[in-house]
Amino acid sequence: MDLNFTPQEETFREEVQHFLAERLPPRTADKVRTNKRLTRDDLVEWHAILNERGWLAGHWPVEHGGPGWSVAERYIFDYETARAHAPRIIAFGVNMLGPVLIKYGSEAQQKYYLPRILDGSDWWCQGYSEPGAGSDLASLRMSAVRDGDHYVLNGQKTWTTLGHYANRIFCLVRTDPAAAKKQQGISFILVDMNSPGIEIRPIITLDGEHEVNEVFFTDVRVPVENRVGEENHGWTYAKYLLTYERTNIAGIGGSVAALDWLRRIANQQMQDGRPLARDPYFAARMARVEIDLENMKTTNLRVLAAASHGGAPEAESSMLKIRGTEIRQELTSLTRRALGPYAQPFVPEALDADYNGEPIGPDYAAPVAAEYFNNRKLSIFGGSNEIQRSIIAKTMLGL
Amino acid sequence: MDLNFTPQEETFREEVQHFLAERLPPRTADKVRTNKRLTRDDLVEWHAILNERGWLAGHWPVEHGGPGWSVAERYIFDYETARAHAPRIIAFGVNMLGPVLIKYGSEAQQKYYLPRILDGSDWWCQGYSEPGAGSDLASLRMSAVRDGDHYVLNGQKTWTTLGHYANRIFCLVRTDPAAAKKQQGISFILVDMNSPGIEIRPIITLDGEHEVNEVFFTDVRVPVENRVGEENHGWTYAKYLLTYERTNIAGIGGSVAALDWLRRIANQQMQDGRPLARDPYFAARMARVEIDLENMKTTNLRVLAAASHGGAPEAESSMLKIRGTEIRQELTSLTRRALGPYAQPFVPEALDADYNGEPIGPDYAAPVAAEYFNNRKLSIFGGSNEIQRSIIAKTMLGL
Amino acid sequence: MDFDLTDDRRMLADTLGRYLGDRYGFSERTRIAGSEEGFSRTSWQDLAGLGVIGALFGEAAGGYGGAGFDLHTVFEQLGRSLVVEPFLGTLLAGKVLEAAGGQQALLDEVIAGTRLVTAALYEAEGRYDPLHVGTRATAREGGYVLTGGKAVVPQLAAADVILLSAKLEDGLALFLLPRSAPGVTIREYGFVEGGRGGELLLQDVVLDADARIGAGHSAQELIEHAVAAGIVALASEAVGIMEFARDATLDYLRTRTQFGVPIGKFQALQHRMATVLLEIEQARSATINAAASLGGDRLSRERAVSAAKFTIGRVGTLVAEEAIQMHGGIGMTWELPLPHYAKRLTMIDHQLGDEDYHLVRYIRLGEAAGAEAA
Amino acid sequence: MDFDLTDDRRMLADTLGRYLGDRYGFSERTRIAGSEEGFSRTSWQDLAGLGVIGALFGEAAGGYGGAGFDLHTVFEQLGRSLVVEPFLGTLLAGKVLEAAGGQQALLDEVIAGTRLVTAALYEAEGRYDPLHVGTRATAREGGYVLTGGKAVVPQLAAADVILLSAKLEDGLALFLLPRSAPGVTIREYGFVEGGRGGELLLQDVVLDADARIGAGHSAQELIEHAVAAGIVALASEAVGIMEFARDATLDYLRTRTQFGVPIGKFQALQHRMATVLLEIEQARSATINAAASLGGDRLSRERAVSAAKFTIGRVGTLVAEEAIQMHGGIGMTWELPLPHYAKRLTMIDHQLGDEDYHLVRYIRLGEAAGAEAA
Repeated sequence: MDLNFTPQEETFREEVQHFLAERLPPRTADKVRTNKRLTRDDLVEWHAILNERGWLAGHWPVEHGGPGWSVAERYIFDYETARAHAPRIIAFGVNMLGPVLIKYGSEAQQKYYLPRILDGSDWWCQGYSEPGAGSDLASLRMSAVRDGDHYVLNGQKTWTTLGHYANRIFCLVRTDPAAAKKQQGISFILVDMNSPGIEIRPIITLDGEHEVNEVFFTDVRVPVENRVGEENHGWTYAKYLLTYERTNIAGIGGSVAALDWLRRIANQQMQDGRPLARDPYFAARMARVEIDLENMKTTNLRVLAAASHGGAPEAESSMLKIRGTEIRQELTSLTRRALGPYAQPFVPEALDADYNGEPIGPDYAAPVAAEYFNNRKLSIFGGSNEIQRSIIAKTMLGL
Repeated sequence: MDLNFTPQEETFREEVQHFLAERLPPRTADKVRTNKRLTRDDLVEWHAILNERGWLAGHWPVEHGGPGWSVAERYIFDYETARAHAPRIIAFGVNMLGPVLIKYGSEAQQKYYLPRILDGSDWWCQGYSEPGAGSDLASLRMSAVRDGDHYVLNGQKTWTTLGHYANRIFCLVRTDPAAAKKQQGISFILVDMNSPGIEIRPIITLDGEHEVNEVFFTDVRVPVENRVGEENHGWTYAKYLLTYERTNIAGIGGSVAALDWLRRIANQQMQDGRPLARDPYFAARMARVEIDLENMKTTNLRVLAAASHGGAPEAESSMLKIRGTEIRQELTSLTRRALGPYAQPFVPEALDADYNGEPIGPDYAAPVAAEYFNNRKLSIFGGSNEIQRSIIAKTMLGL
Repeated sequence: MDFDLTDDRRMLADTLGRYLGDRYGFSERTRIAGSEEGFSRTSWQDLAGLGVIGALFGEAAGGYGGAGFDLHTVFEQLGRSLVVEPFLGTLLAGKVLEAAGGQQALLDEVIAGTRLVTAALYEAEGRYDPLHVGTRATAREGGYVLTGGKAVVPQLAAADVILLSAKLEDGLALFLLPRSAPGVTIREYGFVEGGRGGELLLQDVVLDADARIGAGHSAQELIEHAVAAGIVALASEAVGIMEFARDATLDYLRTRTQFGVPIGKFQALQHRMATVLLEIEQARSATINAAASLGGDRLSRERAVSAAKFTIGRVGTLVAEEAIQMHGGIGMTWELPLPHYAKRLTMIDHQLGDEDYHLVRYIRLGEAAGAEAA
Repeated sequence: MDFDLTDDRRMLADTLGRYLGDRYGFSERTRIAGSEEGFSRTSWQDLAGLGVIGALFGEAAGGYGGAGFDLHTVFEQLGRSLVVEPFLGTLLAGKVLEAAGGQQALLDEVIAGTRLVTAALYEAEGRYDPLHVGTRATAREGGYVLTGGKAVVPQLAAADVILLSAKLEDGLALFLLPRSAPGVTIREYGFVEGGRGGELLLQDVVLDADARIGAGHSAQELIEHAVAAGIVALASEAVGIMEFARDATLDYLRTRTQFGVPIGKFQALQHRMATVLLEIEQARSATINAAASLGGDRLSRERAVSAAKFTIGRVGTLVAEEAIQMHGGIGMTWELPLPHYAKRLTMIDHQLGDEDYHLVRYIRLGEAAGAEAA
């Protein structure tokens, strides 16, 4: 039993830190730190910098362009980049589609698509959820009817995160509506967003931002070779995708950075003639979440260690998802509380990094309330925390 | 909208207070206040005192010996008696069987049993739960087979509170095992505990006390005239009994007394050189439950007011049960916490009022931890809080 | 003991509810909340005409009500329709004017809806404490000079007259400030939940002697009294919002199907919803206690008011978060009314003192009560 | 990064687990816990023979381990079998002896199981603070005179030697007190969860000069260090108990049927159980953090230790209450093992500082760390 990283791992950590100091654009890091809006260009730039270093696809096999990291190295990389306020790597190509293609894609698909993910030629988005199929994903209804060498797609996808930045979408579609079980008869298909018949419409979220979209498909023709794997076996690939990438599901590094940010704010806000951070009640709220996060770091490492020994931690990664998002939500909630009356004023333009108006109240105030509301999504999207609790219970109870 | 009681009600309150000052045996009140053991004699004595004043059966109609109180007067009586540390009236005869006999009993049953409840000739206990039928009460299996003018009873009841003090038990029994629904085919029957074939065995609870029992029935013969109402309609009477007496389900008066007790202890316990009651964290715990209780007083009165106008507050009385027991459990939990290291020593003899050994630690310490463990029952017995939540949800959702 | 509204209040509730239902529907509300002024002068005139502003004040001050349950009746309806009209500033300033006396002409215009007032009682350094005042007033011949600033003042830019607190040499004092007075700077902005507010800056603002009001009273008491009324109002608004959120969520649980059944069939959601329902009843009770306390002695009143604001803060967060969570993705969208209710409910915790502030205040008042009793 | 036990520790866990499974089953445990001494001298001898006491101490002190993960390994097993043997007093006193030095003969006997020690570090007035010491020691020719009292000392009556703290004129000091010394009064009693403890009263107790130990060290540091080890032990015991409670509850949820299905099919219970499972993992992580910290610098160690005790207190209450609640009526009965585990789990929060005490301590240590860093 040893909680320390190995000397090699510590050397790697320094290497990552050094790289971040050198290459992470300070303007981007500052936006992340202060919760300002990131542009598509910010994300593309960071993507390219990582790719140049060969560190973009940490969990891809070396032969497909991965760096050959251990689980611990991936953890260190995720942790350090988040702490340094790097943007998250946009997951759809690198973390979601990539592994599916590597495991189930044809050689042609691998050769064509994987390099385009790495070099940024393709920005992928995810076509899973539908208006009637949220938690009950397998009840999806978008149809793909075979017509010669093509599928003809009709239906609607929703909650398509950053779909308005994407040129491609991977979709779950129903190829056999008569299948006995709803999990059968689903296929996994790659679609060019520029195909005729695709219409994308923004969904504005409660904080007034445009992050997610609806995507409508009307007689969209997709070549059959864009199907991944076998027809009607898409559910297998979809599940693989959902459970594959769990190194960073708890978002530890991001929460550590958010806690630092909160602490800074709580040290500046005054209450009762002393910094809010010294107020016993607020200090207790912060200490509770700090301790929970310290515990979570070790829980996360324990799960990773088990996984590297070949464990298959489905219930455990659901735990990481639940508590990881709860901690992050609690941190944004405390940051909102810390602001006091200044949570209420809202100047949307102040979320742009090049806004140069005088701030209302303290300069860190502008994005806080909106960020709190936006982060309510963490327990809803990516498999709601209710779904995760059911997975844990069913795994442990075996009922 | 007026939160005050009427002048008449306030006069009644004074009358109750005066009565309690005069007639509540101080030794008994002291036992209740300090959570010492009550004997059967203590309970019988208080029962007789109330009966003498005509205040024993607050919700019975005047013609059967009730005092003719309004809902507000019943609330005031329950509140003042609890605050004065009177023992709870043993519910089984007065609050449970009495109302059933008044509504569904034959004239002969009413004439014979009701006066015996009031004058203390009968101590009733409840034969509802069985080992396999807890929350799922309607799945009970104890059989009653007709044999001429008698039923022959076979089976087992459990969690029979104070059954070892009782001379009679009212039971739910299955008279038609072939009924289409499990709620059908149940009858409600009155049994003399001295009948041959009845065996009663103590269940020792986790605090080491004997309060509940198992009751075994082997070929127990009960005259048919001891059945209440119609054969196979017992479920209706049982449900009536469970929902009838709700004035005091939140146990407000008892919680107010428990809060006073907690506050006294927290003012005496020292932490960090000041009374625990001044410790910001403990003060916050106490204030939270105090505010919850203040709110609950008004919630309780609102439900009672609606009921007195003919409302049928099933979901509301489930709310009172849940939050009332949660508040009481939190209070005993805080009292346990307040004791610090002295929660651990346990001298069972010190729970007897006539124990005259020197106390271990502060003189109020002895019963505290055991009382905390014992009070875990509050959210389990009398319809678990899970069952109550389902009732609320189903009532409000109508699903 | 009577939990029914009087006939007058029931009529007020009905009238107000009907007006808001007809003229202040959700899309209209959205338009108004995002408009340049952040409220509607037409609606305000209508509401004044219906007697809604008057209901906040006693008959002696030219109103038709003014008791805790009058505020409760009005603000619960405002909450249900998520109204962004300038009621809070009007109430806070008006309650001071009513208690201080000597400003009947202004109050008449306020009640008639022809002049707008607001109250600037909080400062950036003071957080939630209205008695922490750094703004200074210096007496000089024939009047006062004020310098300082006030934070997050509701509907500041639209107010004709601003009631504010400042420190005189001999203690706290209250002043009426015309918005257009020289030396006054206003930085206005929208609120995250809709509606508008602003920062007030005073640089050597010269006021006449009669700008000072309530000189015969304790300014602390006037402020405390007005804030107590404000808390009853916010708590009642919160209860109205919670009831909307409850109904919307119950409805969604009944109608949204997943896995072939309405999601309200899922027991985990049922039990959490049962807790939400229970807590809303507790929040309503806390609000009733506070409303009833407004006429009572100071210590009972202030404890009831802090208990209510604490409860509303705690339960409000629960209700807002659970309602969004149970709605799932759709609960995150701008287009649905529910999340806007959730946002306002959350922001109520940021006005007039939050959950933690009032818990501490409740404890301190309790210690004071204990000391008094001893 | 390695979360596996070393082979030695795995062997220790296996040996101990096997012994307890064979010879310390629940009915045996019940007999022992309620016996006159509240533990079993036979078992104690057996456990010493298996090297379990030695595992608590380093090789320099004649033991076979002594690191945080050794304590973790031993006490987790003790928790699983709800062992009432005098390990806590032995650990606390032994850790002081180990660090103070100069008491090897006594330590050898302790490790061999032939002499029993306990630690009397807390006083009634000090609640959970071991540095609040009212007991006074006065130096006099050739020795000391001690007067005062110690509260809730584990296995006090059975201990041959009692380690205790007292205030000398120039600060805190530690002494070894033979139980049978004149002037010593012991009031012993059972614990609510089984096992025994006692109150220690000292009236002009005369001790030789060599009764004082660790004079070359800071008594505060010795105490803090021993209590840190004690907290790792209690947290590990708690984790063992939680795992028992988890397994028992999962088993009950799988097998108890109501409404025609196992109650584990009810989603409300499933989701609560998922939270319980998650929290147990967090409690285990907190314990691992604390165990790893024992070798580190003071501030990190004490923060990790307080974080662990806070977590164990919070999660322990949750696990105890939920396990009983999910068992329903049967969970309230003496006859079932589960509630006894729940009682011990609850009482662990009352030893060496509870949840609130350690949360405050964690905050203060954090402020100290911040001040140090600044």
